[in-house]
Amino acid sequence: MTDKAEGSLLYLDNVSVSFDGFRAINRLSLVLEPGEMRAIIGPNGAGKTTMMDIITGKTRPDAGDVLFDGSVDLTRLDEAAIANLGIGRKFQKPTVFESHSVEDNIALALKGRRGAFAALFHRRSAIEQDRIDALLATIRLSDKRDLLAARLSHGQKQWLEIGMLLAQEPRLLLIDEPAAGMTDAETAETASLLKEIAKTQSVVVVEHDMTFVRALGVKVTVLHEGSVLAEGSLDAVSANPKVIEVYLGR
Amino acid sequence: MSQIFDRRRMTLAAVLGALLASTMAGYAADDTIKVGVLHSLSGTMAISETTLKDTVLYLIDEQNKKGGVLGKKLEAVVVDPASNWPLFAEKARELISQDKVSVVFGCWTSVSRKSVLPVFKELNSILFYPVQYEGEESERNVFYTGAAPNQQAIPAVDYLMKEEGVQRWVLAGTDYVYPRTTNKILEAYLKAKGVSADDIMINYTPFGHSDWQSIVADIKKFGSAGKKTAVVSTINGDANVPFYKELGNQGIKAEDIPVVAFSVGEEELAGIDTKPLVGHLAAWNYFESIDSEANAAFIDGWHKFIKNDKRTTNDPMEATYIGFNAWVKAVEAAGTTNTDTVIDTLVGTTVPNLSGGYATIMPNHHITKPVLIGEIQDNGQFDIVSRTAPVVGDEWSDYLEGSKDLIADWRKPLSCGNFNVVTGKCGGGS
Amino acid sequence: MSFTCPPTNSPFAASISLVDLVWGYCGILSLGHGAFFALGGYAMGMYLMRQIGTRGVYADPVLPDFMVFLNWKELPWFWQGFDMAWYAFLMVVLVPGVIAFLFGWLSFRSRVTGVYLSIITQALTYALLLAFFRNDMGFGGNNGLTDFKDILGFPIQAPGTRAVLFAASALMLALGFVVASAVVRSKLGKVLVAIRDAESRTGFIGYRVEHYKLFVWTLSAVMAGIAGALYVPQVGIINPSEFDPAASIEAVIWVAVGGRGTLIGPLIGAVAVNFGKTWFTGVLPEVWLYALGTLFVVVTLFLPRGIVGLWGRVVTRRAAPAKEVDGSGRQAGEAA
Amino acid sequence: MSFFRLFTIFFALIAGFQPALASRVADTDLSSRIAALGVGGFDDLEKAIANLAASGDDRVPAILDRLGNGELTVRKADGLVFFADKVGTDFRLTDPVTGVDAGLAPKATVEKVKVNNRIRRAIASAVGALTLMSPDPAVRRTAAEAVMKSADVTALPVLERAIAAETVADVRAAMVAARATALLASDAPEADKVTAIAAIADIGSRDALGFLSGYTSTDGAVGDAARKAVAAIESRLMLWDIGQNLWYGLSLGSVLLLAAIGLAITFGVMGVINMAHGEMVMLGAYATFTVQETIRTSWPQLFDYSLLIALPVAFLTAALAGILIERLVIRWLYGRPLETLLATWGVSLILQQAVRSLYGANNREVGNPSWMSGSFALGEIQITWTRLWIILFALAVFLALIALLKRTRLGLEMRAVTQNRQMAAAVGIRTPLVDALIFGLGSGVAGLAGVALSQIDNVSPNLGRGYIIDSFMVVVFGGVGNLWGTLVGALTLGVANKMLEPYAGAVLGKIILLLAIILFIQKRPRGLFALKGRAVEA
Repeated sequence: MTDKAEGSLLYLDNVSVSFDGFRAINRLSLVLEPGEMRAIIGPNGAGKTTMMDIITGKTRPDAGDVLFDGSVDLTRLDEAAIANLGIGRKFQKPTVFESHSVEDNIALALKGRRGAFAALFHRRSAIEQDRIDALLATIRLSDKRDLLAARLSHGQKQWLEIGMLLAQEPRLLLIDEPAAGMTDAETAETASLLKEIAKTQSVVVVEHDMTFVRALGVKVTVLHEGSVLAEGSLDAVSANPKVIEVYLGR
Repeated sequence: MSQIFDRRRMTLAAVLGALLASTMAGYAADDTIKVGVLHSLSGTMAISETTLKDTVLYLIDEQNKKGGVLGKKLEAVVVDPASNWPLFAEKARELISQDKVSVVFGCWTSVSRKSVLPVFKELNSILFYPVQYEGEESERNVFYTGAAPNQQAIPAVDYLMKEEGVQRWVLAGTDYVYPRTTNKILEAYLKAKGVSADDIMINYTPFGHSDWQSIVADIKKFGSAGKKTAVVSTINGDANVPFYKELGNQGIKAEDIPVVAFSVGEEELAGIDTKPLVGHLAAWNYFESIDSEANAAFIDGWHKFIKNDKRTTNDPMEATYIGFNAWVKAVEAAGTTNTDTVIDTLVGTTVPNLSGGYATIMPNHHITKPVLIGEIQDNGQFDIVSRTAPVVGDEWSDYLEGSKDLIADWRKPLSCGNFNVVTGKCGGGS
Repeated sequence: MSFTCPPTNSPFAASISLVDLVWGYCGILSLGHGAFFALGGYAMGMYLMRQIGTRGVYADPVLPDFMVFLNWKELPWFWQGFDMAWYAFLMVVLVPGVIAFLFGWLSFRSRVTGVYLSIITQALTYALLLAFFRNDMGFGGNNGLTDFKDILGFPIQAPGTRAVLFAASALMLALGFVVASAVVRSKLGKVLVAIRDAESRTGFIGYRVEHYKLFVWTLSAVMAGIAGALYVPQVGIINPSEFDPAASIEAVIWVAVGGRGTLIGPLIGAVAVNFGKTWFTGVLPEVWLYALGTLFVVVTLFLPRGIVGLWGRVVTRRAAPAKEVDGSGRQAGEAA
Repeated sequence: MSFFRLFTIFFALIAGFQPALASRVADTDLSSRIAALGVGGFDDLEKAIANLAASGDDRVPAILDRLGNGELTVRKADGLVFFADKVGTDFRLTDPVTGVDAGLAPKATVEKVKVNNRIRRAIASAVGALTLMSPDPAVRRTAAEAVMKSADVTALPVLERAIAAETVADVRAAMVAARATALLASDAPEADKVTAIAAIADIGSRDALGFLSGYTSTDGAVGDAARKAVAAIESRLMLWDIGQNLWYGLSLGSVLLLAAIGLAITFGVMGVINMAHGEMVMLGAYATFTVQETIRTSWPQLFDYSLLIALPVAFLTAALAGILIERLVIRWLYGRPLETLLATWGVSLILQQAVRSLYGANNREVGNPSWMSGSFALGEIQITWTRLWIILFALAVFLALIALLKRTRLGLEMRAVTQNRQMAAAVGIRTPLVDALIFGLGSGVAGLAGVALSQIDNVSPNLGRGYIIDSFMVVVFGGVGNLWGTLVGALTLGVANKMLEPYAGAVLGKIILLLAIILFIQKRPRGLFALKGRAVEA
């Protein structure tokens, strides 16, 4: 099994999981190369979020292999361990720490030791402060750094969450519908931000919004009923009759 | 009553500092003698203790009608320790050092008494404790007017042996100190009477135990060994109702396996349909059904005071009555409320009880009491079937290994609550 | 004194601020913190019992009185060593700590959260209540441990000793406050709030949520134990009623009344509620439960941030987003 | 019951058989024997009863019966014994022999002839011997059982005659058994006694065991036979004991099920932590009390139906209280379970105190209707009617709930709302109404539990407190959101508790079980029958 996984960043093979008899993921296989950005599309209930859950350790698959970096078995690790391997995740609904300031949100996500005692005696260093400042600039929230995250707008929260992901310095980012609820302008900006990120990190984007996916201009995987229906460029999969049938109904 | 409330408010105000204090000055009138009442008015024990608080108020009321004590009116100071044991100690301290009461009537559970003991010793005051308890204690500052185990348990067992010919015994109790001690004493007593260990079954259940099926069945099984069997119950409080219901339903009649209880009185029976229970027994030093003039007058006055003809009377009320009257008599005799003088005068004081006899305070600070055995009637009252001569409360049981050599005598020169007759030394303590 | 809170309840109040540490800051609502308080108290009580020595009523040099009259022949193994102060004080910390650690380790690892955790903490303290009631356990049954004579050689009832103990409690309260505020201000405190607000997000950025919870849980249990140990010599008794789940729940309302998620809130709440209790039970005992019950309802419905929050709103006039506090509930609600 | 049965005897005797049984002694003889009842202590009274019974007069059972009920008094003035009926505070005295009215007597002038258990046994035995020839087979049977219990040697001749005349098989068997016990107690030859032991051993019941155990230490053939018979009965009873424990477990389980099932709805289905759930049970119990009290004072003849009448009352009372709580408190706290927990705890305090103010802090008496009193034996398993009815009732409530949720429109809407609130609202379901109804239903079911619990537990303001932790344990153990899980959980915990109890004792058994559940929840945080998947985790 490791042969095929060799050289890949993320490797899913024959993964299945079911809830109370319902197969949410059905023999799903997916390979992501290092540095690659991938868009995943699919109708509701196609298993996109469950796939994310499996990769990040929230859900254990019933069968199949999930390997990171060609060798690390993700199914044996919990969320925190997987996060510390360098996999970051952004939720569909923006999830930030609402009682903390914008700056603290970033500071908490900053790569570093995660132990309880380390946290107890932690003092923020100048390097860390620089990094926080830089990240705040990247996500364009420098002027709102002291504001409670709860008071940000929806779009700003999305950005903050992306900023937090970046602060983790992950090797792989999983991003769930980043454009949901955004204005057109924000959507465009988000797309360019993601492209920026993809230069240094691998990214998996789950998205409904076809204009957004088109703006990303990357390889697309179409999920349907828990398995891969088609893979290729957006134009190629758009022309795929099976995909058309799934999207337009039968 | 409202007078008491006002007082409470004032104490509060005093602590608060300034707000009300100036407007309500001069409450500590010198022409009264203050009597502390330390019974829980809220929390789990309120159900039992509130009655005793009212009893003390009733007795004070009666006494004041007769002109008070030493020419002064009695004034009740009521506090609420709220069924919280540490709070008992705090409230006791408050009564003695702040309100300067001359005597305190209070406590129900042994824990609360244990909790206030150090305070009474330290501040040298008097506590009258009116509830049956496990014994194993005699303190200079406390007078125990409830029954010690030998004033309930042993006569009850004697009755069953003689009248019912019981040879096999189930000792069933709630798992706390009173039943444990009582059962230890009974076990030793029964063995001394030649009952073999096989013929004694001991069972403990938690507080508020409600599923008695297995235990009642076990009792039934234990009872079918060809020997007359009886249950000695030290089951406490609420657990009694489901226990008796289960007995009734499983058809255990008093004629087959009688149950004699030490903690079931008129108030507990009020919650049960007693028809299936007729003939089961209780041992107390007082029953409401006692046919005596003193009792009739007491009940009558009580109903008038509490303005409710339905209120029952019970054993701890009689114990409060005895304690209160003994204190009044001792204060009158001593001519002072000085603690040391009253403590010395109290020993030997004799006052009438409610069953037509007399109670004397003994040198061990326990009192003499007749032991009455009552059978449950279908109207929730007890029919007295046996009555002993007055028995002296035995604080250190002769049937317990650790205490059989101990005696208490607070008269000079011994003045000791735990004198060891073998070593000739006054045990621990100061 | 009519106002009964300060002398006896200050250690309790201190431990209450620790309840807030786990609830207000971490979103774990413990309905059984009284158990750790009581365990610490029992450890101290056992030491004080052993100090009585031959001054017990039966003058037995080793066995406490309640063992003598129940015919115990020798000291049970778990009573060994409690005659030494250092050992007893170690146990004050270790017993609640270890039990909390084991319980927390199991629970947090298996992601038992929110109301489930609240319910099983209640079950835990209930089980302990039943266990300590049993006379066979060797902790004095429902009477508990009492009749203490002296502590570290000083007579326990002497005014001097009482003053020192009182000072120690005040110190403990202050220390607890300092520790708690240090914890809250540290990055760890921020992670705790993060866990309360968005537990899964905290996990996905690499914090091992269960370790953090376990840390603060155990810390609060240990401090509750110390508080219990200070409480016992002052009130002179420890018995199983301290394990009563109702007592733990009542303590939680102190936190809610004062304002959770703040450190001063629980203290204010403890003082306010106890003051109300003293007043009501003195004036109209039967009204007290109505008042307490109404307090629970009113505070949860209308004062989600307690007195402190109300004060804050009045003073700053800033429209504080009430949602922040809701976060804890909603987060924990994930489990239901 | 015995009172009732004796009454039947009494009437049967007076109404049917007076002429047929012409065994009478002179009135003066009878009067003097009766007068002896009023003299001396219990020992004397016992002798006087034997003497009275020895007269063989057919009026004796009725007199003894009244003696047993404490209705005989001595007039202090002349020491004569009369029947006494209470009229106000006075007593109407009637001559027991002639039935002549002896006028009203104030309480102070008469003294009740006191009886205790020993005297009651003597009465039962005497009446038994006298009624062995009664025309009513039920009376004869009771008589035979009474004689068996007392092992009265003097009854042997009567027994012989009765057995000879007996035609009903099982009454005859009871008489044979009675004869056997009397024979054993007599100085009959050893061979007869061994036969008697065999006869008793054939009965094989616990009573038989009890009787035979008394002879195991005898020497010779009788002792051998008794020992053998006892061993045989004991081994037989052992198996029955397991069955008995199982029954107790089921019965406890059914109580847990009743207490928990309302919670399974409010907590399991709605996700609302209702700490006042126990108080809903308590309200149901107090509703039962109120209904019974009303019936007792106004329509005593309906007493046997009081529980049936109480069912809807209790359900509605608790349901209304539940709906009120939901509307006033809980609905503001949806999605904030910890706050709900605290607020409902407050509600529980208020409800407890309210009941305490209204009904007083003491326990209230709720009687068992006759069809729920007593017990019957299934083999050697004693089954009390109360427990049997409670088990049936619990199952009926459970099945009705399942049917309601699965089969009715309301159930459908409830499931819709709990699964997807927005969607349900979108398709036109009035979700606030449904919330209130679900909560009302859960509370109402708790009220029904209160009716059942009033039969076996205290009706006091604390009634609910005792069940709240257990109920939560059942629901969490069984699996939240799954009614079948609650059923299995309740019965499992009930049986486990009762199986542990004989070994660990009641206290330790309960502690072990609590700890086991705590550990179990660590292993399976969502209980036995957990719903899995995104829906519950989201």
